[in-house]
Amino acid sequence: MSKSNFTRRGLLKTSAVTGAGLALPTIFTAQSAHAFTNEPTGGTVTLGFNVPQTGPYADEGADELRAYQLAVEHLNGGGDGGMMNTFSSKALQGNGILGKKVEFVTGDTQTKSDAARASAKSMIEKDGAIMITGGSSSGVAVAVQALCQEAGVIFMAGLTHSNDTTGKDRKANGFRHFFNSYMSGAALAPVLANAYGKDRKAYHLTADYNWGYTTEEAVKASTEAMGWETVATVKTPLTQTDFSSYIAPVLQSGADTLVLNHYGGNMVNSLTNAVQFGLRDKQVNGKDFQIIVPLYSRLMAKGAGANVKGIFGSANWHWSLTDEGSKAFVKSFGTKYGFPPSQAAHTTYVQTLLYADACERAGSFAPCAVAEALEDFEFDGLGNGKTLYRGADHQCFKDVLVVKGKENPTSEFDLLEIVEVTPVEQVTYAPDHPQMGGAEATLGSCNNGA
Amino acid sequence: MLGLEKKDFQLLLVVAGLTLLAPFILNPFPESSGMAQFNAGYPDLMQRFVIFGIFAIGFNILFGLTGYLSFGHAAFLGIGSYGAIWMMKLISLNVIPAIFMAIIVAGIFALAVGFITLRRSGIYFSILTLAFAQMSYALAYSVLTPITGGETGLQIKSSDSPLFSNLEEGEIGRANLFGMDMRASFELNIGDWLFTFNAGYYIAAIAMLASFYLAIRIFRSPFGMMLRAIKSNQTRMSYTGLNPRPHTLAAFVISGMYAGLAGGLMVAMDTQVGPERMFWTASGEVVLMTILGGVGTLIGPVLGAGAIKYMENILSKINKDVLHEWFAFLPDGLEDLLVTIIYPFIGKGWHLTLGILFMLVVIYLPGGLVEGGQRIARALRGKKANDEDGPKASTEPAE
Amino acid sequence: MGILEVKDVGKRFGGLQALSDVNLSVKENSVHAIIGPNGAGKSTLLNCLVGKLIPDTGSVMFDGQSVLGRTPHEINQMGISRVFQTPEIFGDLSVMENMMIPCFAKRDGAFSLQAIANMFSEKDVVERAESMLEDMNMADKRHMHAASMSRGDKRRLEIGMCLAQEPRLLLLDEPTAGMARADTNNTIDLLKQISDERDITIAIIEHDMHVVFSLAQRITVLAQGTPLVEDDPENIKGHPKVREAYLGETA
Amino acid sequence: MEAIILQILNGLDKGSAYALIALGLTLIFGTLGVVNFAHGALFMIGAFCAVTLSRILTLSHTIIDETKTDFLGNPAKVEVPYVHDIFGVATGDAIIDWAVPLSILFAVPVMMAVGYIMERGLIKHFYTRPHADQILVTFGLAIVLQEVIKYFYGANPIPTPAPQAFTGSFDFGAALGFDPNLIIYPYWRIIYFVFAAVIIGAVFAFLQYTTFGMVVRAGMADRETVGLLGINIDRRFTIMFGLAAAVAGLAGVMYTPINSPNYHMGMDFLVLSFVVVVVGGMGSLPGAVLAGFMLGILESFASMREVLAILPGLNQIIIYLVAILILLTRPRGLMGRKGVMED
Repeated sequence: MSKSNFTRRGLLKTSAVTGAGLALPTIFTAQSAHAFTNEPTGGTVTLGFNVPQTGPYADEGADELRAYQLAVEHLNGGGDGGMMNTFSSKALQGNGILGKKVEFVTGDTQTKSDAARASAKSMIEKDGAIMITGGSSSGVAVAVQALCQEAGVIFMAGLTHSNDTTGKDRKANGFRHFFNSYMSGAALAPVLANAYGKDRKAYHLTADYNWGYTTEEAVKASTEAMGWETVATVKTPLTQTDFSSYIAPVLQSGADTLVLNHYGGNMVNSLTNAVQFGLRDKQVNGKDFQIIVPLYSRLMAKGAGANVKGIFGSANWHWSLTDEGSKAFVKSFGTKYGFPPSQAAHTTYVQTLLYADACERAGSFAPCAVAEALEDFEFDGLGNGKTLYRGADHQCFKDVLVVKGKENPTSEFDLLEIVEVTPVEQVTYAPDHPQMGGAEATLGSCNNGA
Repeated sequence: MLGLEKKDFQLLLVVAGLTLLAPFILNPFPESSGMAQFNAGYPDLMQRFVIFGIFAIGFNILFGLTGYLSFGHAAFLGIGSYGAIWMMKLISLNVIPAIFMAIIVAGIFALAVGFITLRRSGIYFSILTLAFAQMSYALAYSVLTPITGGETGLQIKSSDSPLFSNLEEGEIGRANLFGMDMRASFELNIGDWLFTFNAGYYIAAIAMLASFYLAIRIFRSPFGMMLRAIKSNQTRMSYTGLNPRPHTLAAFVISGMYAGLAGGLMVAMDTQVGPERMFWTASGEVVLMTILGGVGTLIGPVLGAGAIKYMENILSKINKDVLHEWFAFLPDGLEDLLVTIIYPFIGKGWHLTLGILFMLVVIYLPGGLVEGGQRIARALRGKKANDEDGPKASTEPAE
Repeated sequence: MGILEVKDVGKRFGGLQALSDVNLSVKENSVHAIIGPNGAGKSTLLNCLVGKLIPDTGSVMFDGQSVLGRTPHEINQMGISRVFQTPEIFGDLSVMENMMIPCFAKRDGAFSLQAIANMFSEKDVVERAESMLEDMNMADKRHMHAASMSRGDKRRLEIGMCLAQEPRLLLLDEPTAGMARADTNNTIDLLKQISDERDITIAIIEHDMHVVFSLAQRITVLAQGTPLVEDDPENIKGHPKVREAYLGETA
Repeated sequence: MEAIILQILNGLDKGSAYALIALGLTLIFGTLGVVNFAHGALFMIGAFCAVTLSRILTLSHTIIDETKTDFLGNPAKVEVPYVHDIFGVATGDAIIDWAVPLSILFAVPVMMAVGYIMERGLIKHFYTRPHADQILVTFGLAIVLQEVIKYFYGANPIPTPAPQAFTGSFDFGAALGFDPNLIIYPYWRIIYFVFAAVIIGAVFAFLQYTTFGMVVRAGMADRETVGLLGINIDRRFTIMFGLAAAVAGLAGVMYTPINSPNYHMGMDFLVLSFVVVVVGGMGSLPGAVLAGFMLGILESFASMREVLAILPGLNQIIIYLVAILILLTRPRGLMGRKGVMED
């Protein structure tokens, strides 16, 4: 049997009393040997990658995991270094984090908050993970973020787009690089007004849960500010697979634009159904009927196939970006895996680097020190241009992409094209914005745990 | 002893021993060995073992004794959880009132659902319970968001200040038992082994032992006999002047309260509730646990719950790198081959292993894991199955 | 005035008039047989008495109280026990448990929360069940799995279970159907013994004339859903109407 | 008015999907007495027959196109399907375009084989086992089947469009004299409905008018007696299982253009189709079909925004609510027989 250093306990062993017999029992409390939860004491540090490996988002989870592995490789000095070369902060040396080799454990969130928390807890309790990251839905992100807050570890959110994650459910130990519903609305509205005019009647179909609500609210608010009228908003069950009965009445309502506040399988099916009904060939109020998908992901675009052609939406990042950081990332990811990374991969890669960098700058793994290093940290070179990790709500502020389904894709990965890069100023909001939980939302105080 | 027959008392002792010594039993491998991956003795998983054990024991009181297959039992667990977390948010962070609240809320809901669904039997009953559970799930996920938190569920926040608590401004309340944090742990380091004794686990374990004891009493009591009589022959039951429905309803409510207890404990151990706890797959899971372990047996459901939770939490965490480490001592070609063969069954493929396990157990061990254990024991004793065992096994629930 | 009074009972299934104008009076502590050819409505009548069916017309009074609209277990609690054509016992339970259940039903009633609380005090019930098993000569079989017994033993157990409730009226639906001669005679002896030793009224539906004439003190003949005659056994034997009904059927 | 006509159309369409799956489930339950939780998986495998065929048709070899570059700046590899080489580009594209209808021919033998293997290899041994065992073993099988599909095809939905000729929608409104664009319905969904009606009709006719069907119906009513008549009912039941698998598979093939297939689509349909079967009455074929259409139509009406404005969330629970109401008023569903799966 080969030796494994996978667990914290393995690390503990090195400092444990050697020789036979019963060691003295130790009780871990805040006052005892460890200053914070899972303080690494050996030569390695363990990160916990908690991604969906089963269930409908398994492919997205697999892509996140690829990016994590790449990030770990780069942090440990392997590969071509990727974005470490373009990152504005030069604290990372390629010798792990604070001189400790980076190791990782993986878990399956199943895109269920219970399972995600169980998996995160096992990483914290069993494997001694010092940071948890990943996830592919806001329900999971909020649940795991709350857990990390309680346990006293840092949570670097993966793909989560709901306002709540850094809005009403924000936590001092949690950080989000991904953009959110508000930003999608703010970025999309001007582009839509430009492309389709200011006199449009919109019909919203909204997934009937938190993310759907925040997205509908954001898109509605920003398009109405441009002069659009919202004809109707209809909630659709999460478990719906056939959306025909929601789409068929759209034309009767007199609307000329359909907004699909759906994600994942819901979006693939609703968009496919909408195109099937021939909505896009219709003329209403003398205008061509249009469909909008506020949040795009490449896997969704792949699932919907040719139906996405020409349809506007927003994205956090896309591999066709030409800044140095993005190019470096696409190159090392593409070289290793043979295809370009998705935005989920990008955000998880960046989150890992940002965490490592914050540890280096703080000179400590202590969650509060890391959090302080991340708060109001300004950086560049990780794609999306100049970025701010805002201290007030732990949300990243950066340029947002407005994308469109490509008319003539050259490969199964080349499905979207960037229409506009919306500058960060346009998507910035106040930390106490009503859509973000208002004045009541608070981070609480950071928790070192133990 | 304790009103139990000798055999049952021995069983209770064995279960108590296993439960209390679980931190040792579940951590058999040294920390630095590759096998440490299979250790399950960390607080969260140990808590889940006993909590789902309670859930399955309760389910078995209904299904194992009366034969009524509820396909919506997770709803009671979920509703119990919601009750418990609201109790913690509003009244007290002490787990005792929260757990009681969970049991009461689940009991009331079970009474209402049981009153309606028990008008039908067989698959019609199953579908009715499924319908209630799915409605609870769908509504909790969507229109009841103000009460349930919707998709993101409910957690205790820094803005929550329960009536009986002295939290500082901005402090996030934690579940406790008269001041003892559920997450407090005592760690024992012996050589290369490390054992964790967690306060929350022991509270849950005591709850499970109490539940298990109560289940034995119910199984062996005349009430349990009545329930088995319902399963055996409802016609004779009615023509003996007994009304089957309230008996079944009582079993249904007891079973729902067990689920509520499990839900309350889940919140006590980990202060978070999400609606997918009530989804039909969660209800299906407890059916699978019970059948996998052995329907109508006392210990079976606990074993089944343990087996499924172990796979979900341990198997799913083994990734390709871990496999490569295990087989690193082999020549490269052989190592890769082994990894390629095993990889589809672990990590993201753990569902596949689960499915295969179900099929194997049902095909070869219709009595579940308990039957497997009995066969092994019999083989060890070198005795052949004598005729007496046959009918007896179904007359008296085996241990 | 008998213990069981059936007045003008009629029951229709779709186009079939199963029972019409059935009048029947069963005297207390007697053995009353109801005979008739197949399809005469014997079982329908029985089902109307125990609450399984509700007659369209007429009334069924037991000891001065109407049984109509009551559920089987309520009627049973009034004091009517039923033995089925194929023995209905709790096959998955042991013989002793089978016997304990009616003892519980007798002690605690149809259902009450009190009964669940009482479940911890079962001593008196156990004693009673044991003595019933003694009475039925089944004490040695007490640990047997009920389903594994012979048909005769099942029948005996079922009758014992009914008697354990101390019913005032025992209804038997072809109790010897499908039995070997020896078992039939045993059953006849058992029923004779019961009727002699206990304060009990027995109503029996039977095909087998040997059984009927060995036991019955009064006989009602049913044909095409209507009672033809009600009389003492010796008068029934040669009654022309009865002959006609039976011969008509066999021809 | 237009809204109601439209939702009836939607309901018929949804209902035909439910009815087709429920019909297969009922065939298996009625003939073999087996509760088949793997039936959803058969539907899913059918859909993946279409995916597989379109993958076969688009099997390609790569050529390096020096004029283009890929995302890393290397010369681009262009995939050329073999059918282009064999039939030329135009015919080749037409064949690929027609992959879904062609899959019907492909799916029938595949599904029959899958059904045959399932019945002989597994289900056969469970005829006399309790329903709980049947549910568990078929559920285990369903998990295994869907994980195998996931292993080969991934978790993401795979777009499988209908032929170009069937895209777009038919304007019922204009045909009926309403304003145009008010009642439109996609051609493929109309085809799906007609297809479902034909299949359902064919199954009924087969059972009603062929000797084989009569024996099977007799077997459904009283298996022992038919066995006593010296008829080898087992062999017929195997064929019935294959037939039910084929019905489920065809339903899956035809469904692929409506929703992109994914590995868990079977599970998504499974619970609903069980509700349909039970509401229709266990073991009743007409009941299953009737309940399928009824629930489809009610679900469509519940999704109208006028209805949701009055009863928010009704669309979330409508099917279950109706199921509860029906089962409470009609103990054995719409057309169930007494004593079937009541204990």
